[in-house]
Amino acid sequence: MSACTRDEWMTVAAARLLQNRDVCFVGIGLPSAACNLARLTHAPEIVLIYESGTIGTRPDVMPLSIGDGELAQTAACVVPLPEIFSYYLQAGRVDVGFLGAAQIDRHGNLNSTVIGPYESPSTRLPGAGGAPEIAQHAHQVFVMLRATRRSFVEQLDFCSSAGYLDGHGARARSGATGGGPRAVITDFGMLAPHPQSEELQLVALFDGVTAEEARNAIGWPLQVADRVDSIAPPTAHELDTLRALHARTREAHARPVHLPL
Amino acid sequence: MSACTRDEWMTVAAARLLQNRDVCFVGIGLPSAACNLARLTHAPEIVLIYESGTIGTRPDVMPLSIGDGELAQTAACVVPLPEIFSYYLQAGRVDVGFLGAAQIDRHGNLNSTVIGPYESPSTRLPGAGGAPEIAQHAHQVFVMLRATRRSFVEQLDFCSSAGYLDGHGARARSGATGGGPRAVITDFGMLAPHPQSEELQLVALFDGVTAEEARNAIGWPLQVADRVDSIAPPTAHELDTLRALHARTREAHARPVHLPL
Amino acid sequence: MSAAILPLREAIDRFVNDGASVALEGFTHLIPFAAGHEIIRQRKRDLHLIRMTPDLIYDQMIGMGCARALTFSWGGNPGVGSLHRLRDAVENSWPHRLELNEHSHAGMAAAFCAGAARLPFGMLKGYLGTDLPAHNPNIRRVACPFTGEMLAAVPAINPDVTILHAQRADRAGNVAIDGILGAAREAALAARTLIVTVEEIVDALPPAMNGIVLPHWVVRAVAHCPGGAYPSYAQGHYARDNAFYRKWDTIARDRAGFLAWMNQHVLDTPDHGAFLASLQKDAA
Amino acid sequence: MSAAILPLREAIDRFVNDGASVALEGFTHLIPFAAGHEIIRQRKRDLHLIRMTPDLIYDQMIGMGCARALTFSWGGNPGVGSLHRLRDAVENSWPHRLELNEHSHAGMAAAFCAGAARLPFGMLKGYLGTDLPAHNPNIRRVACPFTGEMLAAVPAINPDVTILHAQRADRAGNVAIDGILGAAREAALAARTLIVTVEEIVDALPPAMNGIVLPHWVVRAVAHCPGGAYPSYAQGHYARDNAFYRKWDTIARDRAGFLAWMNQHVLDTPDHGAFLASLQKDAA
Repeated sequence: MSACTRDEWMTVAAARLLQNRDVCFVGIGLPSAACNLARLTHAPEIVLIYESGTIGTRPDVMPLSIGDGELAQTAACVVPLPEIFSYYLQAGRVDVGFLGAAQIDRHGNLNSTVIGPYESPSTRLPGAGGAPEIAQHAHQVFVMLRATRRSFVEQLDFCSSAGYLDGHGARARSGATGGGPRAVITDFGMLAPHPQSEELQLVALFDGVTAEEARNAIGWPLQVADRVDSIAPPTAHELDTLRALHARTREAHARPVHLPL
Repeated sequence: MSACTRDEWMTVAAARLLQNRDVCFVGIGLPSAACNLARLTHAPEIVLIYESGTIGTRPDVMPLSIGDGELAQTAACVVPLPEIFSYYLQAGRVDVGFLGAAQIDRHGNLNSTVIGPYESPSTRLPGAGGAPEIAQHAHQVFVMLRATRRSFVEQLDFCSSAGYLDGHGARARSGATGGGPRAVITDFGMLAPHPQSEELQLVALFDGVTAEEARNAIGWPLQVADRVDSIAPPTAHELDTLRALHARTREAHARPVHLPL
Repeated sequence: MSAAILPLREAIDRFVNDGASVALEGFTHLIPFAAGHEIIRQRKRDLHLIRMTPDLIYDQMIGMGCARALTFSWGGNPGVGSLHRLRDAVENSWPHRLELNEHSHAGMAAAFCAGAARLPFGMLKGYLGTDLPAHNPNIRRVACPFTGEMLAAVPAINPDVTILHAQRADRAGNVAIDGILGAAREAALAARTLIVTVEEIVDALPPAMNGIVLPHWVVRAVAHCPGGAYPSYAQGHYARDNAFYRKWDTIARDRAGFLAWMNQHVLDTPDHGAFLASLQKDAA
Repeated sequence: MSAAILPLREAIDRFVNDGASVALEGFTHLIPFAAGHEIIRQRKRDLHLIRMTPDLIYDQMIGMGCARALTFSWGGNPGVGSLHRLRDAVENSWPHRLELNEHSHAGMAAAFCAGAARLPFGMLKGYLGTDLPAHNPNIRRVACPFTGEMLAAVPAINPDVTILHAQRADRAGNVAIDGILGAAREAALAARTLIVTVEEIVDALPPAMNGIVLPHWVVRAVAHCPGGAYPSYAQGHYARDNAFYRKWDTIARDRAGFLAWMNQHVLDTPDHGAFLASLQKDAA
């Protein structure tokens, strides 16, 4: 296997978590790459839903936005966005929701809204978008986020979407129907909630990465699971497929648009 | 003008109430005939909506049901029924709603549910269908109903849809957004609500019909407006158009359906 | 979970249990007659039938003793008059008592939408000034938390089984519907189990970017059933048999005539193809 | 009331008043850029801007001082990063203070649906465990009158003016839309006044029995505006200019560069045709 980037490894690790019969609510960026990689490798029947209203889409190149024309053209159907959120997501029809964020805490709660106080933020982030309800309803949530002490924090500046709240069953007691963040895929490996405390702990490392590196990247004292798996490097097939997808995507996004005059 | 039936005269009288720019929520039977007659004569731009979800339909023959294929084929668009009721009717986008009933009272309240007590009716009628909300939201309601003392009654057995409730502004106080029954077209002429009491009073008679005949057909002491108009008989053009529509409709509804075997 | 393509008999046998709540939806268009007849043939009992417009199919199922309760909003023979079997059940408890849960169309549409969205209730501006709420404890009121305005509320409808008829499905079980929908899509998405009968099973659905498609993974079973909506219709395949709807008024008017017709055409035919053939023989 | 076919300049001048609430909808697809630019050219002020995803067009309108408030649910440059002008307004009140009314997508969709249905509020299972309700008094709770379950409630959104871009209209003003819709239809039907810019005005719309059509009598004005969604896109006409979306990140990063670009391409061009020509000249 040729050397791969950590982003590629994250993408491959996330893709491997997906199963052929999953219905996935896909976000832009790494999640979109992971879902489409899964579809192009071991999960050809996976159903991808983008919040723009495209159901069962099979894009040849990745969208830059959540609603590129490619998604509509290759979809089984395109429905109004309110239906996606009410008749599909809220109705419990989504197996896997992918989320990113600017900050995550030890219970998998996410911030994508502000750094600093809400009323006078030092950094105004894009906001929650579809995340609060994806986090609430998807049967399981996978979070993809590169680890730094600024992103894996003791205390969120703002809770945009709920993970396990304060842990120890708080989420289930809140009435949330979905299962919460079952995996956090990051650039050293993977965290998952402890079955009782629901605190994220180290459960897997990329082959060759140490627990020390992981601990250094996390802003709280990281617990390590009794068993820590090793995540095999991307296979040549995975990497070739992913790189070809990226290459097609770069080429397509650079293609000049004919201005209608 | 050749002799016409009272049903034809009712249909023509109702059609004349419609204007070219009206948006009409159409029912089956006499209302459907009246709306399509208006469209084929003086109101070619009238927008007809059937509750099945067909908007701007221009049927060549009248439907037997509220959702015959003819309505869909000739519609500007076909939308799900929940949208018709929420985004169009409830949203206040319907100018005229047509209703029939088994019973009407002096304030234009209608019964299409039961004769006798609800729990053990002597006659179970089809029920309210779209009527309660048509009655509540349409800017004005036209009722078409042949007059007998069994249909124009002192006391409804059941109120399926509201007219002016107890009158004297009760309807407006109830929060209903639509204007209520502005005209009751029947087989001797027309009733309309008194501006203050909102009791239905005789406002027009078919040419040649007496107020006496009207009073005899009504189950409450019928008040007569200060001015009673005379409704001109159908013109030859109106009658020819209506009869041709009925003839086309009879022919189409008798046409054998090819059973797909 | 992809849809299974099954014979109709097997789909009804496996998924429609005695006592279940069952919605055969389709508003005038695409009424699943074949499925209703199969339910009658299999002598299912104590069903809670749900449909905005019971139409002939529920008149038949009620008259044949399949139903214990009916949730509905308009129970007539469209453009013709009464449903005599429904009336006989309500007025005379024949063949037995029928419990009614009666709404307006708008109320029932709101209830199906809530069901599809897995909300516990739907709301509308409706029922104002009517006697329906006095006779249906499932019509209540809710206050807007911003304006205080009172709205009508109805509980969500989530049928155990919804059955639709559609023009076509592909081999994976994606279902495409064209024409008048009524609340069929909401009834489908509100169901615990969704069965669809179709005119055709095709290799690929026609392109329809914003068309009505039920994706295969919300469909439990698809049954190939040409003519499955007759005497209702399937836009693009065959027209509504309006003459039959008129004729039904006579057939269903008395109990004996009704039972004779049902025996001859439904109970004594093995499937929908034979039902259609028996009607054709009658007509010849 | 049929739709008037008007020049875009006249439609904006007549129907978009200073202080109005205005929703330019279209989710990634069919974003009405031409209409937004015309609002900037006419120096409309104190607008309450409403959009699920503000996108570049609201970044431009906010940066040019048109907005007093923003109702939204995701304010980034999709796949690229920040909207720098939106950030500058929130973080530094440049060019002036911007009031935020912030939702999730699901909440805003529910609010548009309620608006289209003229219900006072929409409801959803949402916002659970988040800090959004603490900062937005327009997120409250309502109890199910049947089960007691608590749901999130949001007030209906009814913009004074909604502006959409669509592929085509006929001469009566019926509008047909193909492809990704977002909440555009609900935003359109929720509006007091609806304006639509279109790629083409045609004699007859293509047949689309269950397609997305806004009937002419819900549309106030139609403006013929080819390329009116660029750099967003119109399915079947032209693709999204993803390269431009990336480039915007640089253009909008600092105030001076932003103003220079807006002056050159928007304020100094008389209309959308000239805007597109000026970009093409730039690229050549």
